[in-house]
Amino acid sequence: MIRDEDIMMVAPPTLTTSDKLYLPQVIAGMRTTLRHMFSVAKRAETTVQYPEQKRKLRVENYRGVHRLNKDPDGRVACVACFMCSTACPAHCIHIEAGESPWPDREKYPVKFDIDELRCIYCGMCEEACPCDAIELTPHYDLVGKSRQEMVFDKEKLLRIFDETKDVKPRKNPPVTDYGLTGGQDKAVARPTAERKV
Amino acid sequence: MSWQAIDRKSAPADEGPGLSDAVKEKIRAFFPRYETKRAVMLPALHVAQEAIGYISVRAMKDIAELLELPPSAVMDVVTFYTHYWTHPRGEKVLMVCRSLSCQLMGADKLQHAIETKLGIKDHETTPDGKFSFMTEECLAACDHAPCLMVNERMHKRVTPEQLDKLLADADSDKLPMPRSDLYDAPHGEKPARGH
Amino acid sequence: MELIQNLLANQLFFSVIMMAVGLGVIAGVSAPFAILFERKLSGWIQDRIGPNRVGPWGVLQPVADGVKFLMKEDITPAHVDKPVFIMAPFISMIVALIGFAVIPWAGEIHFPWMDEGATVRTQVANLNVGVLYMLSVASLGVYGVVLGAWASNNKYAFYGGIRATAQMISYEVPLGLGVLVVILIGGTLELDKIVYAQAQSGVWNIFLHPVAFVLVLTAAFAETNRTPFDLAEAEQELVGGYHTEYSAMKFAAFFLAEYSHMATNSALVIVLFLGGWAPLPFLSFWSPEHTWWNVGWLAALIKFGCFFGKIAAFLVFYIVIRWTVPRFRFDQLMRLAWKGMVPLAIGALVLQVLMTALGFIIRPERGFAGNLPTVLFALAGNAVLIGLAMFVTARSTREVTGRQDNLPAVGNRNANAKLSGIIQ
Amino acid sequence: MPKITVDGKQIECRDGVPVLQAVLEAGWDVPHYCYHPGLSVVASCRLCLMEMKMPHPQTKEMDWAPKLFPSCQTPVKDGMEVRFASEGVASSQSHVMEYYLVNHPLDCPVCDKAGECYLQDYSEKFGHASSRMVEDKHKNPKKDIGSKTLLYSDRCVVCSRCVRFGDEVAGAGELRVINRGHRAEIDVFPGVPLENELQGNVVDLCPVGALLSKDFLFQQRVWNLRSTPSVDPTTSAGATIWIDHNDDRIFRVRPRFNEKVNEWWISDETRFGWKYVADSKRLNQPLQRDNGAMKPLRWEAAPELLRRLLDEAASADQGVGVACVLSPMLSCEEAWLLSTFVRSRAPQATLVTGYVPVSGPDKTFPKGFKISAEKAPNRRGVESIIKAMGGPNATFEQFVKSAGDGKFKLAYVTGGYPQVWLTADQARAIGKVQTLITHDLFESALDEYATIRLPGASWAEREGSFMNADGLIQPFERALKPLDGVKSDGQFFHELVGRPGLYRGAKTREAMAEKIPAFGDIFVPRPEPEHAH
Repeated sequence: MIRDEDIMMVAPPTLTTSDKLYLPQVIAGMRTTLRHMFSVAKRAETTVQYPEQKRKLRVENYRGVHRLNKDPDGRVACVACFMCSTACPAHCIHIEAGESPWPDREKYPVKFDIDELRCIYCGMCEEACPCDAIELTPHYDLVGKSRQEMVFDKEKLLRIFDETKDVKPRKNPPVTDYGLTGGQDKAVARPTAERKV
Repeated sequence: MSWQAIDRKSAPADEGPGLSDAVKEKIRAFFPRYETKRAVMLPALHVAQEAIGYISVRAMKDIAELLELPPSAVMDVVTFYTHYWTHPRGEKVLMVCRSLSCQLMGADKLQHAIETKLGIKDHETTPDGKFSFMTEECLAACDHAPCLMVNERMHKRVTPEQLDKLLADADSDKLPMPRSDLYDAPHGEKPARGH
Repeated sequence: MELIQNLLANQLFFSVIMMAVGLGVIAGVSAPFAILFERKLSGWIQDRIGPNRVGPWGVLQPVADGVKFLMKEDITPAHVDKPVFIMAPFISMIVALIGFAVIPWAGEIHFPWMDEGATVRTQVANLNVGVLYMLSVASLGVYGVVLGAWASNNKYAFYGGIRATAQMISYEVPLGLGVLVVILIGGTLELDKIVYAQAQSGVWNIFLHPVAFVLVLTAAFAETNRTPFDLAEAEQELVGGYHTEYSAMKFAAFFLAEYSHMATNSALVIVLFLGGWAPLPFLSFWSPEHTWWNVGWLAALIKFGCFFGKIAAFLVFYIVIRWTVPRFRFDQLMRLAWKGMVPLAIGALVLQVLMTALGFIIRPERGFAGNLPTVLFALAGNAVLIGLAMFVTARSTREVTGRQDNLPAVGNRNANAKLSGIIQ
Repeated sequence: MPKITVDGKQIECRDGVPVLQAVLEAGWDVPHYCYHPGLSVVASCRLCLMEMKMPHPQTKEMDWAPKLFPSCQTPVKDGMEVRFASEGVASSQSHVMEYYLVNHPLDCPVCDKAGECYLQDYSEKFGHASSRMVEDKHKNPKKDIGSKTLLYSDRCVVCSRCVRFGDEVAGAGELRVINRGHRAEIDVFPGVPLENELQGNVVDLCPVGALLSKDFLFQQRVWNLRSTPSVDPTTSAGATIWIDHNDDRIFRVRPRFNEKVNEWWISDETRFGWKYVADSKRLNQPLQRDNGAMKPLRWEAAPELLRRLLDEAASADQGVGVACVLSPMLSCEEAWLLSTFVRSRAPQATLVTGYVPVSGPDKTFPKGFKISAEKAPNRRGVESIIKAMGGPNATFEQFVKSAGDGKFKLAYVTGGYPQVWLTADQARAIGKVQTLITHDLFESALDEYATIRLPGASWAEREGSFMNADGLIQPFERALKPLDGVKSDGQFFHELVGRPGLYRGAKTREAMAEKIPAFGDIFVPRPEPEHAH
C-alpha cells in the first residue's frame, strides 16, 4: 500500500521553444553522439576482449555461479529450509530435504539442484539463506553442452565451494545452532561475538 | 533418526517395583469415599510412595489400572507435585525452602552447604542412599526462616553451621506423633492434627 | 569488341546493366555492409569496438550473418496465414529495390564510339513521371510490413502493423507536399531533369527550400521505419513488432529491406534536394552546350562516385540519428506529422507557388550568380516560415512531451491536485 | 440470536457460543492457541483476552472493567459490549506473545509448521519485533511418541489442545502435560505411545510445530502446497478433506470442517489412505486383446471400439446379455454417465452395484466421531443411480453368479479399489463373459480374461461427488493431473456418451439433476471463519 505522503509528484519539465521545435535538440544530441564516435582513445579502455582478457571483479559482490558452502567439518552447511527456492524469482532451485545423518542437525538437503540456465543471478537466494549456505561466486564463464549439464547438483555446488573458497571466503562464520539440537547436547557451536551484535 | 529424539514408544528397561496386593487393597479401600475413582489418585499415590519409597513406572501403571485411567494421567499428577518421587529417594529427604523469606534469611547458603557437603543436587540422592535433597516452594513457616524439613519434620532457623549436627542426628526426621495420623484415615474417623 | 561497344550503346542493355548494378550493389553488398557499418558505428558511438571477430575488423561479419540466416531453422508458426506470411518479407524487399529503377545514377553518358549526340542513360528506366513512381513505390513499402504483421496472427505483430500503417499514411502527406515543392521548382516530374537542372545552375534545391528538405528528410525516416519512428517494432511493448514471428531468411529479408529502403530514400532525397550526382554546389557542372561532363567512362565514374558517396553519407546520418534520438510515443508521432509537418509543408508549398507567381524562377542557364535573387527570396521566405513556426510553437501551451493531461487520474486526490496545479 | 457489540460494532451471534467464536465468525482476527471449537475450553493461553463493560461496583453504571477477560470462556449474552481494539488488549497480547517466545527455539527454517504456524503469524501481528531474552533458552527434548507422530517439546506452547483431543475426542488420552510451571511439557507415558486411529489430528491441532507428522516430515514447505477441497475416498462416511499437493504429487491430507459429518477431524485411515495414488504399479496404458495377446490401444480409438462392441452385443436382444458393474469408487456423475452410455446402446442391460469392501464394525468415538466399516465412498450414490435408471439390476454377488452361468455376452467392469478386490474364483466366473471390459487402477485377477483393459484414475485425479452413507451428496474437486497415459474416468465416460467439451463435475451434475432430481441437492459445508484455526 503506497501512502499519500510517499508519493512524490515530479513536474514535467517546461520546454523552451527550441525544445518544442525538436531539431535544435536533435542537433545537440548528435554532437554528443559524434563526439563519442570520434573519441578513439576512450573506446579502447572500455571494451574488454573477452575471453582473451578478463575484467577485474569486485569479488565480494559479483554474482556468478552459485556454490554451496561447507561447515568446518566439511559437511554441507545447508539445512534444506527452502528459503532460497522460495525467494528465487526464476524458480531454478530444486531441493529435496531429508533427515540428516548427523546428530546435531535434523534436516539436510538430499538433493540440491540449481538450473544455471534458468537462474537470473539476482542473488536473492543468498539474501534469503538463514545460514549463509548458498553464495554466488565471482566465477562467471559458465558453459555446457547440454541443458542437463547446466543443472548443477549438490556435489557440483560443493565442489565449486572447494574451488572458490580461496578467492572468496565464506562471508560469515558458520553458525550451526539453529535450535536444531533440541537441548540434548549443550556443546553446540555458538555464533561468534561479533555476529551476535 | 540419527539426530535422535528420545524414544518414548518403548517401555523403560527397568520399570521398578509394582504394587503388592496388600497395597492395592489399601488403595481400593479409598474408593467408597469419593464419587469417582479418579479422585482416589492422590491418596493412592501417597500409599504407593509410602509402600515402595517412590512411585515407579510399574506402580503408576498399577494405579492407572486400579483407577481405570490411562497411565499417562497418573504420570501427569505424579510429575505435577514435587513431593512425589519418580525415582528412589534416600532415607532422609532434606527440603530447603526457596521462597522469598527463607532465601532472604540465608536459605541459599544452606542449600549450597548441603549440596557441597553431600555432593548432590536438587532431586538427587547420595550414593549410599542415606540422603536426598530437594528444594521446596514454601514450607509455610516464614517466621522461622530459613526452614529445613527432613522427611516430615520441620527444623526452624537452620544455619549452615548446624548442618553437620543435623546430618549426624539419626532422629532428625522423628515426628512427635505417629506418621499415619498425618493423613486422612480411610474410614472417616477424624485424625489428630500434628504440631 | 565492337559487339560490346554496340551493346553499351544500347539503352536497353545499359538498363539491364544498371539493374544488375543496382540489385547487386545495393541489395547484395551495400545492405549487408550497411548493417555491419551500423554495428561498427554504433559500437564507436557507445565507446565499444563493434564486430571484430570475423575477418580483419570484422569485415566478414555480413558473410557470417548471411550464412547463419541461411542455415537457421526457418520456422513458420502453425497459426499463420501461410501464403501471405511467406510473401510479406519479399514484398517488402522487392518494393525497397524497385525504387532504384528510376534513380539517375550518373545522368546521361556519351561514349566515344557512339554516334554524335547519342547518349545512354545510367538509369534502368527513365520515366517521365519518375517522382510519382518513387512516391508510389515508397508507399508500397508499408504492404510488406502490414501483410507480414497481419499474417503472423499475433497481437504484437498486429499492433506493429497497425502502427506502421497509420505512420506511413501520416508521413506520406508531408513527404508528398515536400516533393511537390521540388516539382514546382523545375516544373518536371523526371528525376533526371531535376538533377540536370541542379547541376547546371549549381542551385541545389536545399538552398531554395531548407524547410521542405528537412520535412522530406524526416518523412523519409518515418517511411523507412527507422528510429525515432520505429514504433512498428518497438521492443519494449511489442516484442519484435511486425516481425515477431519471423525467423531465418524471411526475417533477413525484412532486415535487408529496411536497409535497402534507407538507400532508396536517401537516393530520392539526394536527387530532389542535393543535386544528385553533382559533386559540388554553387558551380555549374553541366550545360547543354558543354556536355563534357557527360562524356566518357571517367565522367560516368566520378558522377556515380559522387552519388554513391552522398548515399553513404546519408547512411551514416541515418545511423547517427538512430543512436541519438529516442523513439517517439505514438501520440507524439501523430502530432508531429499532422500538427507540425503538414502545416509547414503547406507553407513551403505556398512559398514556392508565390515564387513561381512572382517570377522568382530558377533559370539553370544563368548559373548560381544569376539565380541569386531567387535563392535569397526563397531563403527569406523560409526564414519567415521558420519564424512563423517558432511563433506558433512558443505560443502553444500544450506540452509536446511529458504527461498528458487527458490521461486517467492516478494516485490519490491530493497528488492529482498537486499535478493539476503543475499543469495549469 | 443474541446481539453483542464488539469494538463499537453490533454483531449477531449464535446462541451459546463463546465471545471468541462469535467474533471469529464475524471476521475479527483474535489470536488464540488453546481455544478450539471442538474441544473443551481451558482458557490457558491468555491470548484472546478482551475488555468488557460491566456495572461499576459503586455507581452501577456500565463501564469498561479494569481487568481483561478471556473471550473463549465468556459466553455471549444479549447486549454485551466488549472490545479488542484497545491499548490494554494490544499490550496484553504482545506481552503474552513475548512470554511464549522466551523459550521457543528460532528454528523456523527447519520446522515443518513454518508458514502455517500461529506462533509465527501472531508474533508478526501481535507480538514484539525482537526478543529481550538474553539468557540461554530452556530446551526440552524431542520425543518419538508414536509410529506416526514426533513431539518437539521445545517448540510446544502447552496449549493442551492435543491432550484435550486425546481425552475428549479420541478417548485414549495418551498425551499429557507433565511437570509444571515453566518446566511443563507434553509427554506420553513411557511405553504407551500415541497410537489411536485419530492420532493424526493432533498434528493439525497443534498451533505450533511441536507435533509433527512423520509421514510429512521434511517433505515440503507448506507454502509450496496447494489445497484442493475433496471428500474422503476410503470410507462411506464422507469426511470432507483438503488435499495438499504440489507438482501433481499429494503430500498430505487434512480435515476440512464439516458440521454434518466429520467436524474438524479425520481418521488416520483417511489421512494416510491416499498413498496408492502415487503407486508405481498403477495401470497407465489402455490395452486391447488381439489374438490372445494384449496390445496397446489408443485412448482416441477406445470410444468408437466400445460403441461397436456394445452395439454388436446388444443387436439381437436389446442388450439383455450386457452388464455394467458400477463400482462404489466411482463418483455419482461418472456412474451416471457410464450407465447412461450403456443403456443408450443396450436398453435392457443389467446395472450392477460393484463390490463394496467392508472391514469390521463401525467405530464410534466419545464425541461422536465415526469410522465407518464400509470402505467405499459412494455405495449409496451408485445404488440410487441404478434405482433411478430403472430396468434390470443386480448385486455384485448375483452378477458373479449369472456371469458364471454364461448369461452375459458383454460386461463393463469398473474397479478403482486401492486393495485387491476379487478372488480368483470370482474372476473365473466373470471371465466367462465373452467380451469383458475392465476399468481399474491396478492389475487384478480379471486381467487374463479382459478383452479391453482401461486404466482408471484415482479420486484425486477426478472430480464429481460422493453420496455418503447418510445420503449426503458432497462434491470434490480434481487435485492432480491424471498419470501419464491415464484419462480421468469422468472424461472418458463423457466422451463415450458423446457430450461436447470437457468433463466438468458441476456441469454433469446439472444435467444429471434434470433426470434424477435428488442429485440437485448437494451439500457443501460452511467454511470455517477465516482467522480460526
